[in-house]
Formats: sequence, C-alpha cells, structure tokens
Amino acid sequence: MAALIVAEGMTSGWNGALVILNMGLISAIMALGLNMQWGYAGLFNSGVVGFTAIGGLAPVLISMQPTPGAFSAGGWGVLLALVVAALAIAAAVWLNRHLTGKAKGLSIVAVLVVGFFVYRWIFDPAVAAIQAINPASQGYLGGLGLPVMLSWPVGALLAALAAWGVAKTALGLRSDYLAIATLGIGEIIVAVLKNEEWLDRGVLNVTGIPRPWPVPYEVDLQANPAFVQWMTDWGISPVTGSTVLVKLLYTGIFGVVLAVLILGAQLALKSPWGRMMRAIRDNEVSAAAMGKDVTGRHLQIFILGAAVIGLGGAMMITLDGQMTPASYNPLRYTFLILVMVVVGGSGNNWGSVLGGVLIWYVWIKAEVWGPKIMHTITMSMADGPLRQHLYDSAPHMRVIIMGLILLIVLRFAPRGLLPEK
Amino acid sequence: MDLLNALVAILNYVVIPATAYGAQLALGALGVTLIYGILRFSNFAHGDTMAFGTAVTIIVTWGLQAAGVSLGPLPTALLALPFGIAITAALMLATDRVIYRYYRKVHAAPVILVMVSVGVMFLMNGITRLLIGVDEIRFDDGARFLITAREWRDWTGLAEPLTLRSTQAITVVVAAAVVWALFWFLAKTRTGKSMRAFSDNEDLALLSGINPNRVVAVTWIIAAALATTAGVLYGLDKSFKAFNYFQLLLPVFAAAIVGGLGNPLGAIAGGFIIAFSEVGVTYAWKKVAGYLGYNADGLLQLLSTEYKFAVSFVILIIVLLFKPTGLFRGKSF
Amino acid sequence: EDIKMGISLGFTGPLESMSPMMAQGAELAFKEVSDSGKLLDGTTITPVRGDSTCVDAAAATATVERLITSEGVKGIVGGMCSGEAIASLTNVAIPNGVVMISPSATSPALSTLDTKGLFFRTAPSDARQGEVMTDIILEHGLKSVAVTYTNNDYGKGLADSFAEAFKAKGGTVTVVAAHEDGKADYSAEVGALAAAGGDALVIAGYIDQGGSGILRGALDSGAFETFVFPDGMIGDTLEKNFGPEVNGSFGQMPSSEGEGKDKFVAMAKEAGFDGTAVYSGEAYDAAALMLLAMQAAGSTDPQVYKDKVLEIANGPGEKILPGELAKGLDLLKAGTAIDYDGATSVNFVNGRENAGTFREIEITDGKIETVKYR
Amino acid sequence: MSFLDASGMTGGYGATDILHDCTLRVEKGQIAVIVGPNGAGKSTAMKAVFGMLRLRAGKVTLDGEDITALSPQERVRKGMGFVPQVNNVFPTMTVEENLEMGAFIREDDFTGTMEQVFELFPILRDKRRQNAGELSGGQRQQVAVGRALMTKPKLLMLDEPTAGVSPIVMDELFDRIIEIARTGISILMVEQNARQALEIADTGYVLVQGANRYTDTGAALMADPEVRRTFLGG
Amino acid sequence: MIQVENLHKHFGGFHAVDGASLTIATGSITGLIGPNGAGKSTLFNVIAGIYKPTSGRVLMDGEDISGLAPHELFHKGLLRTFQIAHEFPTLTVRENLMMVPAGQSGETLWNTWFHRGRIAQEEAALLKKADEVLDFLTISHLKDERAGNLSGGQKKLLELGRTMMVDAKIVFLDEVGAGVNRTLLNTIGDAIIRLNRERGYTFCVIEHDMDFIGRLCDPVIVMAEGKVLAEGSPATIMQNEAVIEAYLGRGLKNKVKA
Ligand SMILES: Nc1ncnc2c1ncn2[C@@H]1O[C@H](COP(=O)(O)OP(=O)(O)OP(=O)(O)O)[C@@H](O)[C@H]1O
Ligand SMILES: Nc1ncnc2c1ncn2[C@@H]1O[C@H](COP(=O)(O)OP(=O)(O)OP(=O)(O)O)[C@@H](O)[C@H]1O
Ligand SMILES: CC(C)C[C@H](N)C(=O)O
Ligand SMILES: [Mg+2]
Ligand SMILES: [Mg+2]
Repeated sequence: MAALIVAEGMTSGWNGALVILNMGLISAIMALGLNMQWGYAGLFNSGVVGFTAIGGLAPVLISMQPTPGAFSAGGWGVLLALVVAALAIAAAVWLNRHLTGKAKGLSIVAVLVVGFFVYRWIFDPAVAAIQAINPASQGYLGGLGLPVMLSWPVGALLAALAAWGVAKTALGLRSDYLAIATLGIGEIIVAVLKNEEWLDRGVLNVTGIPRPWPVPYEVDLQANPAFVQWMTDWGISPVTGSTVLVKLLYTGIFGVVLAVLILGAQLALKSPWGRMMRAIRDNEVSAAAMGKDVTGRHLQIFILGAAVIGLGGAMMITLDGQMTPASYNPLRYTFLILVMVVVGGSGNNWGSVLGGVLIWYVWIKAEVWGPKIMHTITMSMADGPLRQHLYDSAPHMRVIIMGLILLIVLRFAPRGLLPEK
Repeated sequence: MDLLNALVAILNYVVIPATAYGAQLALGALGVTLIYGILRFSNFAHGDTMAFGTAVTIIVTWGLQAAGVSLGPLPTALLALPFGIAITAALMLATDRVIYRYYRKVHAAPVILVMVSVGVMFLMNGITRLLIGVDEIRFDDGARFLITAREWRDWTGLAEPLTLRSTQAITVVVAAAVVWALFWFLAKTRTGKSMRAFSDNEDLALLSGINPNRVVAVTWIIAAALATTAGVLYGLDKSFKAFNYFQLLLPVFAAAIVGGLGNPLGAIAGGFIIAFSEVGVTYAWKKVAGYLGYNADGLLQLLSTEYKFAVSFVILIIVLLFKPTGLFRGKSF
Repeated sequence: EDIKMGISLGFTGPLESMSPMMAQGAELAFKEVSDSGKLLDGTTITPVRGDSTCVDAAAATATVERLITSEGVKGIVGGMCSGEAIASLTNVAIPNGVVMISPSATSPALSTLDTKGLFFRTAPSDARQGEVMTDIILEHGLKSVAVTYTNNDYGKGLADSFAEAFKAKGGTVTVVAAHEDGKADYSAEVGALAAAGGDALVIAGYIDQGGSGILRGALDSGAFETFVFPDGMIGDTLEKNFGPEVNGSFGQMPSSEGEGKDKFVAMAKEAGFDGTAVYSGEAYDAAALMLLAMQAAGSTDPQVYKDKVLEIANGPGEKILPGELAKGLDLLKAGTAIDYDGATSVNFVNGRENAGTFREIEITDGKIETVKYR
Repeated sequence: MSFLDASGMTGGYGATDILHDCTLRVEKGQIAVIVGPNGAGKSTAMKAVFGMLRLRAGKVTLDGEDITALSPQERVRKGMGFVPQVNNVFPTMTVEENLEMGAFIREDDFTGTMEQVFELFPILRDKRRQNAGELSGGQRQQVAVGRALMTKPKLLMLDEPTAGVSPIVMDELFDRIIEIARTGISILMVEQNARQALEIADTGYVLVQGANRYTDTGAALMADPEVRRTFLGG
Repeated sequence: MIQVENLHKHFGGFHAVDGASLTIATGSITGLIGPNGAGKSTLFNVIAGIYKPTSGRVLMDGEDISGLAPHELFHKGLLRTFQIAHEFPTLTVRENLMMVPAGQSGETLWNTWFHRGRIAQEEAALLKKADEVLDFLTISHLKDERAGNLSGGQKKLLELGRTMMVDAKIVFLDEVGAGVNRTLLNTIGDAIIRLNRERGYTFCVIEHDMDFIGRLCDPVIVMAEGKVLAEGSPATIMQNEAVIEAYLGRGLKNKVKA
C-alpha cells in the first residue's frame, strides 16, 4: 500500500501521490464507519452519501464568517420554524403512542397538516429575508467563524443526529428494506443541502473554507523569504515545496485521526462488546432471548458508524476548502465506499483501511488506465466511428473496473482481502 | 367557479402524466418483485438493466430507421423492442451463469446477493455508457400527439389546454397487456406454478422434479422483458439518459415495497400510488383553485419540485411503519 | 524561453458543444503571439487544455490544480461556468497566485469576490444581462413573465438579477422556479410554471440540458407560447431541435459588433472555426490580455503582470484589434500605452469585467436572427 | 440384487468426508430403517442416495439400473420420492397445490393418485384449500408424505417423518407407511423414534460416524442389548 | 412461579391460543404436551415475549410480565430454548456460552476503551464458568468448534448449556427431544433433573416423547385447540380418555405387517 503511493510519487510527482493518499485516508475513515455498520452488525446502509454530505456541512456552519444581519433578518424565524416542525412531529409520535382507532389516524394527520402550514408560514419569509442579503456572494446564514478543526467533531455529531432519526424510522426493517430506505434518505439529505440556500448556499457552493490550524497557504509560504531560502537550499522550487509541504501536513493530521479511530475500534471489537455484536449479527432472535438488547445495539452501532462517516465528510470538505452539494453522488460516495469495505474485508478494521486507500487509488488511476485499456482493445480495429466512440467512452471503464473488482472479490475472497479472522 | 377548466387542468398536469409514469413504475416494480419473490434478493442492478435494455432497443431502432422501416404513426422503437428484450435476456442469462449461480449453489445470505447485484450494477452501468454514451437521447418518432393543445382549444374553446402524447397512450396500453400476460402465466401455466413452488421452497422443488435452472432462466428472461419494456416506455415518453435510470431505482423499489415485495399485484398498485403522489404533491394547485373560485397569491404547492423523489421515499417509510410487509402482504422472510 | 498557458473549459458536460470554439479562440491568440516572436524577446507559448466540466466544481478544482502545480502554467483562460470558475479560482488560482481570465463566467458573484487582483472576465455580468433582458421583454409589450432557471449559480444569479430589474421597471414576475439539469421528466416543473401563468416563460438554463426539457414540456402541454432565451439557451441545438416551434420567441447574449468582431470572425474562418459562436471572441480577448500584460510588465510572473491587465484593457492609448497583437507588443516594448479593444470591444468596469454589449435575437421561421446590438 | 442398492458411499459436503464406505439396501415392497446418533450422517446418507451430494466413491443402483450419475430431478423421474427432515412443504401454496407440485413430472392425469392420497390422509381433504404453512407440525408431515406419493414412486425415502409429531399422529403415520409398503412401494427411512420404527422394519441399519455399525432385521436389532443401550436409550 | 390467565393469541382469524390458563409451580418440572397445532409453541412464544398476547395476562411471581421484550424477561431470569436450535453459528461453542451473561462491563463501549483491566478479570471468570458447563454437558472436546458445525442434538445440548451460564429462575424447553437420539436424550434428561435438583431451576418442557415426559415431569399439562385439556401426574394423564383420544392414541393398528 505504502509502496503503491511511493511508486506513484516517483512516477507522477509527489503532489499527485499525496493528493491521492490524503483522499485515500479520508476514504479509509469513511470505510471504517461503514464497516462498523455493515461489518460488525450486518446493517446495510446505502445512504453513506447523505452522512458524508451532512458531515461536510459542519465546516461551513462552524468556520465560515457569519453573514452580517442574516440572523436578525431571518435566522430566528428559521430556527423557530424548525422548532415548530420538530414539535409537530413529536406530537404526532406521542399521539401515535397514546391514541387508538380512528381518532388516532385523524388527529395525527391533523397535527401534521397544521404543523406543516404553520411551519411554511414562518419559514418561507424568513428564508426569503436571509437569501436577499447580498445573494451574489452570501445569501445564507454563514457560520460561526470558529477554527475549522472544531467542525470535525461537529460533523460527526450532525451525522449522528441524522442517523438517530434514520434509525428511529428505518432500523426496524429487514436488511434489504433498510438498504432501500437508507438509499432514499441519502438522496434526501443531499437534496436538502442542494436546495436550502439559507443553510449552505445550495448549488451556489460555499468556497474559501479556512484551513485547519497548522496548515499554511501556499502563497504565504512563497511570500515568506525564510521558507523560500530554506527550499532553495534544498534545491526545491518554492512552489513545489510549499504545495507538497501543505499536503504533507494534511497527511499527518488525517493519519493521526485515523490512528485514533482504529485504536478505538480495535479495542471495542476485541472485547465482549465485539463478541456480542457478532452474536447479534449471527442470530438476532436468540441474541434477544439471551438478554441482548438487539434494537438498542443496532441503534448504537448505526449512529456510531454514521458519526465516523460524518467525521470523514467534514475532513473531506476541509481538505477541499469548499462545499459543493451538487457533487455528492451515490455512485461515488455510497457504493464506492461499500466496495472499499467489502474488498478490504468486512468486519475487519484494517481491512477497511486497506480497502479505503487501495480502492481510492484504483478509482483515481482508472481514469488514466481506462484510455490505455481501450487503446489496447481497439488497437486491432480499423480507425472508424466505432473505435472513436469506444475511445471517447473510455472514462466509463472506471465503473466497470470497480464492478469487476467487487465481483471478483465477492466470488474468490468472499470475506475480503483481510478476512475477519 | 369553472369546474370544466379545473378538471381539464388536473387531467392535463396530474392524471395523464401520473398514469403514464405509474404504468412505467409498475412494470419496473414487477421485475424487482419477481426477482425478489423467486430468487430472493433485492436486485440493485434493475435500474441499470432497464437502461441497458433501452440502449439496445434504441440502437436497433436507429438501425431500422436507417433501413427505412417504420410503423407509421407508432414509434419504430416498438418494433425494435423484441430485439432489445432478446439481447437483454441473453445478457441476464449470461450474468446469472457467471455470477449469481454460484451464490445460489452455496446458499448465500440474501444480503450478500444484494451486494453482488451492486457489483453487477456497476458493470451494467459502465457497459450501457460504453454502448451509447451518457447524453440525453430522444428516440420517439411517428405521431407525437393524439391531442395537441391547439387542437383541443379549437375543439372545445376551453381556456385550459389538454394534450395527450401518443407515447403516453402507448405506455398504458402496452403495460396493461404485459401485466395481463404475466398474471396469466404465473397463475395458469405449469411453468408459472413451478416458479411459485421454487420461490416457496427451493430444495423441495428440486425433489419434485422441478428443474431449478429452468425456473431461474425463465425468471431472468421475464425480468429482462419487464425491465426492457419499462425502460423503453419510459424513454419513449420522456427521454433516455443512462443516469436517470439509476435514479429510477428508488421509486421502483418504493413501488415494489409499498405494494409488498414479492407480490405482483402489490407492485402494480405501488407503482400508481407512488406516481400519483409524486405528481400530485408537487403540483401547484393555484390555477385549479382559481377556477374553483379561490384566488390564492401563493402557488398552493405542498412541496417544491426539487423534492419530488422524496415523496416516494416518505410513502415507503410510512407504509413500512404501519404495514411492515407492504399493503398487499408480501413475502416476509 | 517557452511558457505554458492554461485553458480550463467545460469540454465535457452541459456545454460541451460550446467549449471547442472558445478554446480555439484562445489558442488563436496564443498562436498569433508565439508566431510574432515579439513577446519578451521571443518567448513562445504552449497552450494546455483542461476539462472544467462546467458543473462539477470539485473536478474543475482538480483540473486547475493540475494545470498550475504540475503543468506550471503562467495564466489561465477560464473557468467557463460561474460555479466551477469561483471554486477553482478561490481554491487553486488565488492560493498559487496565478491569473485567471474567464471568457464566459457571468455570475454577479464574480463582481464582488475578493480575488487579490488575480481575476478578470471578458464577459459582462449577468446583472447587466438581467437589465438588457428586461428592456427587450418590455419592448415586446409583455408585462408578466414566469422564470425558470437551471439550479446553479449562473441560472440563479441571472434569474435573480432579472427578476429584480423587471420588477423595478414595473413588470410582474409570476414565479421564479429552479429546475435540475439532467432529469428525464419536467412535467411537474412545467405544471408549476403553468399554474403560475404569465405572457411568456424566461428560461435561464442550458440548451444542451434541462433547458431543452423545460422548453419541450412547455410546448407539448401548451403551457406557454412565447419564450425568452438568455445566453445559455442560444445555440444551434435550439434551431435544430425546436426551430419553427418557437417562432416569435426572442432573447439576447453577450456579443459585440463592429470592426474588431468582424476581424476576429475573419481570422476564425481562416483558422477553420466559427468566430460568431458564443464566447469565442471573449476567449480570444482573455488570452490576448494576459500576453499583452506580460509584455507591459516585462515579466511572465502572474504576481507581476496582474497589475497591468486593467490599464491594457481600458487604455488610454492606441486601439488594438484582433490580429494586431504583434503591433501591440511592439508599442508596449517601446513603452507607449495601448488600449486593447479586441473582438468584444473590451472595456472593463469595476476593475475586472467587461461592460459588454449584447446581441438581441429573435426566432423567425426556425432560425436565430439578429435584431440589433445594445 | 436389491431394488435399491447404494453401496460403498463415501463423501461429504466439503473437504472432510461425512460418509465412509456406507451401504444401504432395500428390497421391493419392504421397509428399511436407519438409526444412529446425532451427526452420524443419516440425513447425509439419504441425500447421497438421492444424488444431492457428490460422492467420491460408491455407486447407487435402482432396480438394477446404475443411477449414480443422475441429478435429483432425473432420479425423481426414475421413481424415487424423498421427504426431507425439515421444511418439506411449499408453505404459501395450498395443500392441493402442494400435491400438484408433487405430480409435476407427470404428464398423465393424476387426479386418481390425489384421491388415493386423500384416502390415506383424510385430514388433507378437509384442508385442501388451506396454505400448508398454516398447518401444524404433524399435518405438515402428512402433506409432505402425500406430496412424495404423488410422483407414484417405486421407492419412498423419509427423513425422520415423525420428528416433533404427537404419538397419535406418529402411530397414524407408521400405519400409513406400512400400508404404502403393502402396495409394493419400497421404503427407506431415518428414525429417532427408533423402537417404533424398528418394530415395523424389515431391515435396520445402525449408522455411526458415517459408517455401518450394525445391520440386521428390525426385530434382531431391538433384541441386541448393546444396540438398545447405545442407540435406543436403554 | 408462572401464572397464565385466560391467554389468547390470534393469528388473523385463527385462535392459536384460545383462553389458556395454567400455573407452573416453583421448583417443578412441568410437562406441556398436546396434539400438533395445539398452541404449545405459540404459548411459549407469548410467555417469552416473542409475540404480544391478543388478550390475557402472564404473571411471574405475581408480577405482570405480559408483553415484555425478550431481553427484559431474560433479566428477570426467564429463559427459553427453541424448537429449532438457534445457536450463533460463527461463534465458537465456548463463545456461545460466554456471551450469555448479562451486564458484562465489557459490553459498554466506554469500558472497552478505559477499563480493560476489569474486563480481563470478568473474562477470566466467564471462561472458567463456560468450561465447567461444557464438562457438565460432556461436550468439552467441542469447545473451540464453530457452533454452526454441530449436529442437531449437540446444538440442543448447547442451548441447554446457555441457560446454565446465568442463574435462571425458570427455563422453557421447546421439544428438546425432537430429532434427538434417544440415548443422548436421556443424557439431556439427566442434565435437566440435576439442574432442577442442584440449582433449583424451574422447568417447563414441551415434548412428544411420553417416556421422556413420564421420566421427568410432574405435573403434566395437556393442551388442545389452544385450551388446557387436562392436568395431573403423568400416570393419571396417560389414563385420561380425552387425552388418549386427542393425543396419545392406542398404538399401531397393524402391529405385525403381513
Ligand atoms: N450443510 C452442511 N455443511 C457442512 N457440514 C454439514 C452440513 N450438514 C451436516 N453437516 C455435518 O455432517 C455431519 C452429519 O450430519 P447429518 O445431518 O447427516 O447428521 P444426522 O445423522 O442427520 O443427525 P441428526 O439425527 O441430528 O439429523 C454432522 O457432523 C454435521 O455437522
Ligand atoms: N405465524 C403464524 N401465522 C398463522 N398461524 C400460525 C402461526 N404460528 C402458528 N400458527 C398456527 O397456530 C397453531 C398452533 O401452532 P403451534 O406451533 O403453537 O402448535 P404446537 O402446539 O407447537 O404444535 P407442534 O407440537 O407441532 O409444535 C397451528 O395450527 C399453526 O398453524
Ligand atoms: C457558457 C455560459 C452559458 C456560462 C454561463 N454564462 C455561466 O456563467 O455559467
Ligand atoms: Mg438428520
Ligand atoms: Mg411447537
């Protein structure tokens, strides 16, 4: 794995290699999160994209500067509206518990409908007010202007909250129902981030998210004579030097986070807790009969996994320095992560790390290999529209390669490259 | 107060589109339900199967058009459909042979098969794009309308337009035919019964002299036929774009589950429930209300269209919470 | 010495049909200067293309990252679409201190963004287009319109600024609704628009994308008869797929007339592409401006020449048109000031963007006809 | 030569063999019973005879014809019927449909046979329209046997037909089995209610760890104190 | 110990348990027999919290426990085995036992990170206990085997063993005998009796093998069509005409086959 990255560095430049490695580490973290849900507990979560996205919201809310006047204009209104919505739902749930028969259905519907209209009535004007503020570059609430590192735990928290909501509704369902349900939830979360401009400027994207503490900006480094001197001593061009250094710093931070997560996960897995989880995965009914609170544990692990995924999401946005909701698509953020877990070896934390970095590497390189493969395939062909067509569609080799890897692993190493034990 | 116009408005913007859409979903859901009922897993690749089938059909259509063949007023694609089905079925059978069969042999857990189908999804996803690219393609020819807005206005002199695209009519007719055929097959024919038996208890089916490979093959063929038909109708009515078919997965599954996975009747009901609520909930009732004598300044839109697909999902959850096996009791193992 | 210059445009994606002509425009300028051999005593230029996809901000960022860190370009013509442009600008170009001049990113956001003086655009802001569109519509005697926009910041920015201007001039906007690109079915969206009603429908979208879907749906269901098309909707796809169906509809796009334009079109013809294509001239000017600025600054270092761009663009001095870049370089070398006018009568307002003139068009018997420039 | 002759069967599910040179024979119209400890390989042996298990060695002949290479379906056509130990009905199909499925391979008219089955198990006639899944343990066993009979088998194989069945139904079943045998059908069955089973058995096999330990007439085995102590629970 | 009061469980229109009332005395080994479909397993499932009763109550030591979740009942000392064995296939036999006891501090994440020491101790204790149980059941040689690879009877033993890992008050056994070799069944019988004597477990046993019932159980309760048909000592039950009619029968009609 390390060898791969080094080789990459040698062949196509350290910048490129580090870019891959950094994103690889983040992918590893996401894979770790999914592994907790799928590997430990056999919960099929196909809404990873959603939890990633909502985690990514945190850096915006935490580290961006607040939009002057936005809060007084509509912030409170929005909050109030959300509270109303929450209350309405809570009320509905309460009624669902404490009423029976016809009265139940009617009253619940009534509460929800009324709640909905009150909500819209408060919500819409508030939003309009916020989005009216300098829509070109702001038009949203903005953040709290705090250091971006803070947003990582917050991202985890947001994802955990979302997961809690999901779990409450969908965890009761059978495995593949859960898969469909989470698939939908993922889509919805993304849709919200895309369309609620007051929150994150939606498709207008939030850019210029500040960098975490130790990481400097390339320009400043290049402007800093000491650094330039230092680099020239080493015989490296300041530009290359600065860009590489920045990426290395990220690598360091991500590495630390990953290490901590792995440690925690391993300790948990190698203990009665892990044993219990495997038991539940094996046979829920008798686990319950043996006094294990199956639903409770599922809730716990689902939320935990989601939190880790959210953390990864927040870190990714910090790395990108921008939040672009339109770029969250399930193929890339749900199913690719799934492939990482399965290939690495579901149930095995190190497997997820391996899978994360490895698959990400392949995913990136596939873009380059695609055309090459196509070239070799079409070599024999006579020049013509067909060959041209195949050549143009080379990028799609990427998905095909992924599919093949997944299938081959499932077939010949069903328990992954690093099996559970 | 102008009931007539209100009615026409609803027809034009809700009933007609929703009916066509519903029929398309129903067909998709039937495929999903069939595979679930008989092979016992949720096939994530179904959306992309629809895409593949449609892509093939489109290519054949182009061929026919180039050869100057046409069905007059009807879209040439209908002529190409059988070819599309045949090729898709062939691919399905091949896939089963190289991939799924093994997992049946080792009696893999359903959720593993779901995972496998994700792999297949990736593959078909890529293959389809290799085949026909990512761009939007319209392949409907022949007469585009049964009723156009202008004609309608001239006939009726109503303010509200009403249009009926031939593709919409075709969709409904074809869907109805297919569904009828399928039910007749499952209920009456020996093969159909043997398929039900197989879905009930695979090993025992074996002991009764039912050839499992044959059942599975037939299942895939039917599934391919359903998927392709659904996909082509959808593409005719709207347009073909590989990625959209992947996104169809959610409403299709929602339909199947709402109706009760494994239950054909449910799939159809589910299809229309989903379609009508999607269109109805996101429709702006302002105009209709206006005709009915209430002039709103708002749009009277429950949910902005950006959240259209969320509807199908919400319904899914609600149904599952109150009826975990769907409206029509589906298989629950 | 040989330097590399980047071209970051959406070669794939919703505007893939538009970008080739733009790239060729830019490359035309680079070639012209290289061949002249007059830039900083004989510096030659190698253009490097990169795909910005026009929609995927992340992808665009990666592309520009590549252009700058591994290719080491000295300046970039692009990005193409506003969102992607802003993203790559703030995340890569500014941190690395490289100049970006966009030929087509028109979102108002770019007028106010803090860009450390590294960003310019030869296209006008949509704020302006909004006003122009308002005037045109009112002159057609239409008082109330519905607006739909492609759900990105180009669409949103344009829709907003138009709605503002239109209301200010006494028109009524019945609804401003977004549509997502790349959906199969827009009946719901059209239904909503129809419900809101209006004399015409303004489609601030992309013709190779959702824009078509909306237009198709609106025509089929008979919801609207007259349509208004901004820049993103005006292309041969419009003539090809809709033609006569949209007779009587009209619109406008950034484009200028006059000697400079004609010269450029002629040169383009030479080089074998259509110079009248949208934003092609803008691309030529973007490229030319950077090179001339280098000459004026006597350096290819973006940090240095960025300060010269404005004075080159706005004069005072001798007017320079397409094809006269060599002359311009000479003058600058001699230390005489020039006023680059280029293909789009370049004249930068608020320090970074072209004031821009617009071409008003109308569809008559299925063809896009120029009405006048304004 | 016996009607069914499965000799020297060796094989298993994976790497390790379960059966070791195991031999089972049944004469025409007679009843053979297999007993033995749990995990001895009784069910495995049955599966092997029915071709649901790849054998590494040994051969199976039916009525003198070598059927070792045939697939289960083909064996069904050769006149073998099998009632597995567990889930041996089609739960969501009606009793009648279950029987129909039993007759799947038959091209001729099978209403006659169905009548016979109803004669044999009268309860099934009343429950013919009910889903097999909603029957209780004993009733299911009867459906299962009925299903197997529909193929008009020459050899009927039963794996623990009386497991979890109430005494009265168990006697009922054994009576039926005897009657079936009387109609000339050979019967091979696994039983844990060994005493009752051996009472009606012509031949008894005691299987231990996949190999024949004792083989004799039912009565003789019952008499053998060693067998009683170790396998019949004293 | 357990009191069932007029319990009903309906599946759709079908009354699987139809007003059953019965008492299981503390310290007894109560047998529950009855025709197939009498509702025995359903009754078990209701008592053990798998199904919610349609109506009626279940009392444990006078406390109403109807409709409690299985794991809650477990903590009250009510355990059950299943008609079809429900082991944890991928866990080893030993792990199958060790995971049983409730309230292991190693089952809360926090402790797994910050109280490793305590966990280690507990584990050691559990291990010891598990091995004792395995000896008791005479299957020590299987302790590191994956539970999935055991044969039917061995799984039944394991099920029984799990109940021994905690101090259960009452254990419900559903058809331990079905498909179990008679000799082995006797071993299980002995185990049950010893548990009852030495540890004071109360048992409720469903079984169709009358020898087994006769040897273990007193009293015996007979269910039919969801109701209690009769109750009493094995001897009396076996004489009871109704029971013979509905359940026991009169042996084979044609003893010797011609
Ligand atoms: N599907 C399987 N895969 C692997 N091993 C199996 C499988 N089924 C059974 N075995 C093993 O084969 C051996 C014999 O199993 P089999 O079911 O034939 O025993 P049996 O004599 O039928 O026992 P019982 O009386 O409990 O049914 C056992 O050790 C069991 O663990
Ligand atoms: N989930 C269910 N749905 C419908 N009917 C059911 C269900 N479970 C059990 N039944 C019915 O309830 C009745 C009692 O079933 P139960 O399993 O309790 O019988 P039992 O006394 O355990 O019989 P056996 O001795 O064969 O196990 C049976 O007729 C069965 O068909
Ligand atoms: C090519 C143009 C349609 C791009 C558009 N003006 C934008 O800023 O996104
Ligand atoms: Mg067996
Ligand atoms: Mg039972």
